Amino acid sequence: MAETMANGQSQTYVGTRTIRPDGVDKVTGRARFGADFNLPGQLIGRVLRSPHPHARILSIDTAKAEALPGVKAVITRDDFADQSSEFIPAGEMMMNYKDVVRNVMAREKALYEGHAVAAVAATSVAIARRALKLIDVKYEVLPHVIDVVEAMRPDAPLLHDDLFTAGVEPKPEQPSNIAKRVEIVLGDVEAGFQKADVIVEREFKTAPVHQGYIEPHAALASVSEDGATELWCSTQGHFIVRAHCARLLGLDIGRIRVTASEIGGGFGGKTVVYLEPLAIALSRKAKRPVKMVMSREEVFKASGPTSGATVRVKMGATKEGKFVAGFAELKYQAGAFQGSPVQPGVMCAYAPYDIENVKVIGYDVVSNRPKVAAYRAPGAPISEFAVESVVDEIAKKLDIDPIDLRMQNAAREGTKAAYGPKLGPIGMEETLNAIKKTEHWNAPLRKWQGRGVASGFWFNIGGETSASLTVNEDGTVSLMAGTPDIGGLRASLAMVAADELGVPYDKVRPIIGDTGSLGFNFLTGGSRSAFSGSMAIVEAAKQIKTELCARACKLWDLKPDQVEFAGGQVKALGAAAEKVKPMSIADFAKVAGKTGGPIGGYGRINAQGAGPSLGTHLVDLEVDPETGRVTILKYTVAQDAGRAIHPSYVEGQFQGGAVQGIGWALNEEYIYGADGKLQNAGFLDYRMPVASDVPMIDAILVEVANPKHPYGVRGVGETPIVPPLGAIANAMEAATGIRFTELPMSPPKVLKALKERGLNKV
Amino acid sequence: MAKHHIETTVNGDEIEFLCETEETLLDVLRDTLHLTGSKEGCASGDCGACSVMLDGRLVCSCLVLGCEVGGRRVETIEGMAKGEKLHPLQQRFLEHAALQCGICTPGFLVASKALLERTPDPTEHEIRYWLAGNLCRCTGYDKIVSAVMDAAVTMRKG
Amino acid sequence: MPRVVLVGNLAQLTGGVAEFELSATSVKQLYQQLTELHPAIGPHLETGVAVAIDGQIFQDTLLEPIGPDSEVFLLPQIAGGF
Amino acid sequence: MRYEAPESLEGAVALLAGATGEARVLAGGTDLLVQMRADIVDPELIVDIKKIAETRAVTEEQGGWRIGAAVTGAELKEHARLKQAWPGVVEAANLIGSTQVQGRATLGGNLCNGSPAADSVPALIAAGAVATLAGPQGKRDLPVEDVMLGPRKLALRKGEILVSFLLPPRPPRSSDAYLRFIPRTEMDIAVVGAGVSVTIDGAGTITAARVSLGAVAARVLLVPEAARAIVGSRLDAAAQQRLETAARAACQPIDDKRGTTEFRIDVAGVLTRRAALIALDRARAN
Repeated sequence: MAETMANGQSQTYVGTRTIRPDGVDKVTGRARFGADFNLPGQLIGRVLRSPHPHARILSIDTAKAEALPGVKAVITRDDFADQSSEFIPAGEMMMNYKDVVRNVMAREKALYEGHAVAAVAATSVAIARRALKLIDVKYEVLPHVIDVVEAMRPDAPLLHDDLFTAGVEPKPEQPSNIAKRVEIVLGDVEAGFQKADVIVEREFKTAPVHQGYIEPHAALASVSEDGATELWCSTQGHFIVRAHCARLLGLDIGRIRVTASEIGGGFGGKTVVYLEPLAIALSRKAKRPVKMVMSREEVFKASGPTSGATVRVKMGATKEGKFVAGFAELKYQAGAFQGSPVQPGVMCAYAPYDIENVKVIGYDVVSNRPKVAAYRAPGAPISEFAVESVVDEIAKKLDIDPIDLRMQNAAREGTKAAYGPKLGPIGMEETLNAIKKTEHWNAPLRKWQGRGVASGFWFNIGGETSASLTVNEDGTVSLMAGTPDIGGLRASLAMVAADELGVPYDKVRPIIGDTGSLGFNFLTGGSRSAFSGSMAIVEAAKQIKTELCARACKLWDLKPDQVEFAGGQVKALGAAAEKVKPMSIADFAKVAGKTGGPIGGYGRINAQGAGPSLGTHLVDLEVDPETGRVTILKYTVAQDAGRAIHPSYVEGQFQGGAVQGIGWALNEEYIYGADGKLQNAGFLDYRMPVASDVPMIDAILVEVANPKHPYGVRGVGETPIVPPLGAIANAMEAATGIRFTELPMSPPKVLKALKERGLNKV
Repeated sequence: MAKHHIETTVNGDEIEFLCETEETLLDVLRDTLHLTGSKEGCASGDCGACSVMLDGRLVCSCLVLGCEVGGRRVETIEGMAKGEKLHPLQQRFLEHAALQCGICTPGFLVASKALLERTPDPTEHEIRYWLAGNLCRCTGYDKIVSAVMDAAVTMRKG
Repeated sequence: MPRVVLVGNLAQLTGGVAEFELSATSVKQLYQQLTELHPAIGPHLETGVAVAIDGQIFQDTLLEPIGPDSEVFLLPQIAGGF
Repeated sequence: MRYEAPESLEGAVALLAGATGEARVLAGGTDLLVQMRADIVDPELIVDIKKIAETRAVTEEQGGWRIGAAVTGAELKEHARLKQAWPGVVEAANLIGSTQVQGRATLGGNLCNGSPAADSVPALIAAGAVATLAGPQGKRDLPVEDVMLGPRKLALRKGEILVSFLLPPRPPRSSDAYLRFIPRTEMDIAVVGAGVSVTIDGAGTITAARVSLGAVAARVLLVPEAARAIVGSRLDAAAQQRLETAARAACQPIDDKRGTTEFRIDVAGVLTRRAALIALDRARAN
């Protein structure tokens, strides 16, 4: 299995399918997730939430709740200092804390059903529930607005009277629900359309969908009398949680120690704070540990889904199939506060393609819904769904095979990306070729069955990362990383460390350190944790190797250029090689004290050079023309992983992303009543795919090495959710002849479309 | 009113506990008995993360009251491995990378074990429908189904 | 001299000018020179742009060198989801 | 909140009749516990009926079958002879929830939850099942279609509990089927449910039929017009058309998160036809 890569490192483990080091704990129930941790004397915290989608909070009377025996603390807006409206850096992210403080606890107004209004800490769940009922909140109910297009109207109910559209000149005189206008322009899009032989223009609509992690948000805080704060929570970034809580509660960052529990899924939704500052505020008041866990209903109503959107796309191509112009206008729901992922949506819309003339405009629009949070490739699935649908339509119009059309226009190394700069090596063509070579591509189809293909792009990011390697007395290695491990990170990092140091994989024990144990780490997001973490581990290993070589020189009386580290040993070179016996890491461990003390390395980097990952998905489905029900028959994913450290977990990312995309395309949606209340805040009616809804998902690993990473790694986690929406819409068109432009393509919508065309017969 | 005093068997051990009427078996397992391997994903029987066996029947422990289990036999994920030896399903889940975040894994394992005990040679279709009450958001189910099929082969060989 | 392109809304802060030729040899110098020309862009450069130098995106850097023939794009920062 | 688990019917009836506040019967608990958790109900008394022998048995009676109200879906599925006689009833019971829910959910609970979308109820009504109730005044029988009056509204009197169902004897050349529509393959509440039971003569002509529809009105419907549309036919294309039309005409559905009015009406026709064809196939094989 051993092979040698360009960096000269012998690779025994990278590229193999090892057993994950945290695996046994997870199959035996021993692993501790957010809600699995308890402290002596802990109280139970519960949140009172607004029943109204939009209401002014006239008063909050907590006296009766506070008087209830067993209630130890009650908090409201009064327990949080207001924050000014400015975007300031918070652990690598730009946050407007005026909004953050209002989202964790409503101030002047409740802006969505489920918005936190007060919280209690009590000695039991039952008492906490009773206490919530004793809090008297007087509301002045205001008109609400849910839909993005309606929210943009001048006469729409206004959420924030100080919100003026940014990104337009001159600055608007009236506030509105449009927080921001963004655009990118490349070339001259009007001139491009002049050259087009065929132009397709369509409007699309997508529903907001939730990340749907199975583990609800959970936090346990303990604040001592001197203000030292400990927090245990389920998060994608405990350093980010620390930064937010410090700011919201006026604490020094160094006073807060956050430990990330095992995390039961995040997909972007656990990058922000909800319960964490409340638990700390309650604990600070009660002087006892406070544990808070959201119910599933709270997760749906009060944590962030991703945007629903309205998207208009217009594309032009020559009759030979060359794309000459692409225009798009994206209107994304932000929820109650600004900050939808419209910016990346704008940048990704045409990113898989080499097009000279592109103009994409985006609007970030607030409405009376929960504030959106990141969800896997934030913004990209929506805009690329629209573009991939139009690409498919152009292929039909020009009678060109849809893969050939994509191939002809594919972005390649050196292509000026639709968002500006030139691209490095990317695997768009490779994934198209891989799909075309599958048996799936040529398998026969029957009536009412259809096949669709679509591609997808996501940037991936690097960012600040700290990780350490410590060689223990017996030569085993302790690895500490600072980004929560959601899908197998510890396995990947241990494999890299084992290969770098030449020690057996099972002698490397990886853990995720708390915020007091390592320098700053940006969160697990942007498909960065394996990419950046492995770079930090390579750096830490380099320090160890350098140190061991230096110690060897002293032990052997040799010069630095007379020793080298290779294959897990320090060896003398040339004539000296015959005189001294090579020393392994374990050998050095035995004499660590005598040779200078503990051996370790500490990688502290701002990882750059994340390469985009391109993917192409192929799907077969069948439509029941009498009921509109859609069955996914066959599914293949091909994606560029750069280099797969652990192929199984990379495949798992592809498969999981594809199935999330299937849910988004077919059945998942936030359904609101006319009263502005969410009607399906549970797993029964928020219909995520179950095991019997999907087939096996074939995963093809394409590896176009990322030259900026020592092992060629690219981020892989997000791209897989981008192509499914378009691929499924394109397959629906193939099966029915109908171009579906509205997600989800749920049975009532599909049957209605079939019926309108008289097609609802077997 | 006074709490119920319940005597029951959990993973073969005779256990006594006190509970309020409204406490579910899941509450009792997690909060009173500190068996936190059973997870609460929804508290409404829609995700399967709290799956346990009750008198040999697969149930959601969030849909059973604690006071119902007096004199009965409860089996949870914590009882699945025997000593140092993992159950073949646990072993295959690890080998097939059938878990990512791992929150749904205990529920899937308990449910899969119940399946293989009554259907030693299930088809992919049978596995998918049997496990339809267990939600997984990470894996897309592919590797879970493969792991169960592979474990079935191992278990048939004894 | 390196060519510098502002992507998206940043050009609104430079009177609509989206392309520059500047003598900067690092990102820090580039920000200084741009801010001298167009003071309105200064705060935005400090608080949240990504820099693409010859195709490689840096989310957050001041010290990265810029070559004499480099093509530099200033982009909105990219948020991540997973 | 009190919890009682009496071992006799009389004990259960006495507890319920004597309750001062809200009292609830606990069978499988798959609806009750969810409603308690969501603060929809807050009973003062819970009476667990699973220790009462009559509610837990499946027995042959007068050529038909008596099924205890607290028998679970999983237990019904394992009952080979019942499944042979009333496949539609058993398959309907087995559509209620996941495998886990099957281990708990009961026929009696499914009916007494009072949901028009209950899966087993259309199948029971199509089968001509009769519910046996026990109360302070003794026992009485009620056709299943008369037990539920509207959403969460039952014909049960104070102190009364549902003890069991009696499925009539199966004549030769007869069978039943139940189909429901959900957007996913599992784990959904029926958007439409259709139960059909048919009997044919030696020539294959339908001599008797019962059709029932769920989730298309405030209660589960027995639709005699739909049955009449196919009696005397061999379910040829014209009869199928008549059946669809009659089924659709009976629907008075609501528009909600699970489906539009128009969708429910359309699909009710389709499912009734499909269920009838399956029942007919099964009857031919009997």
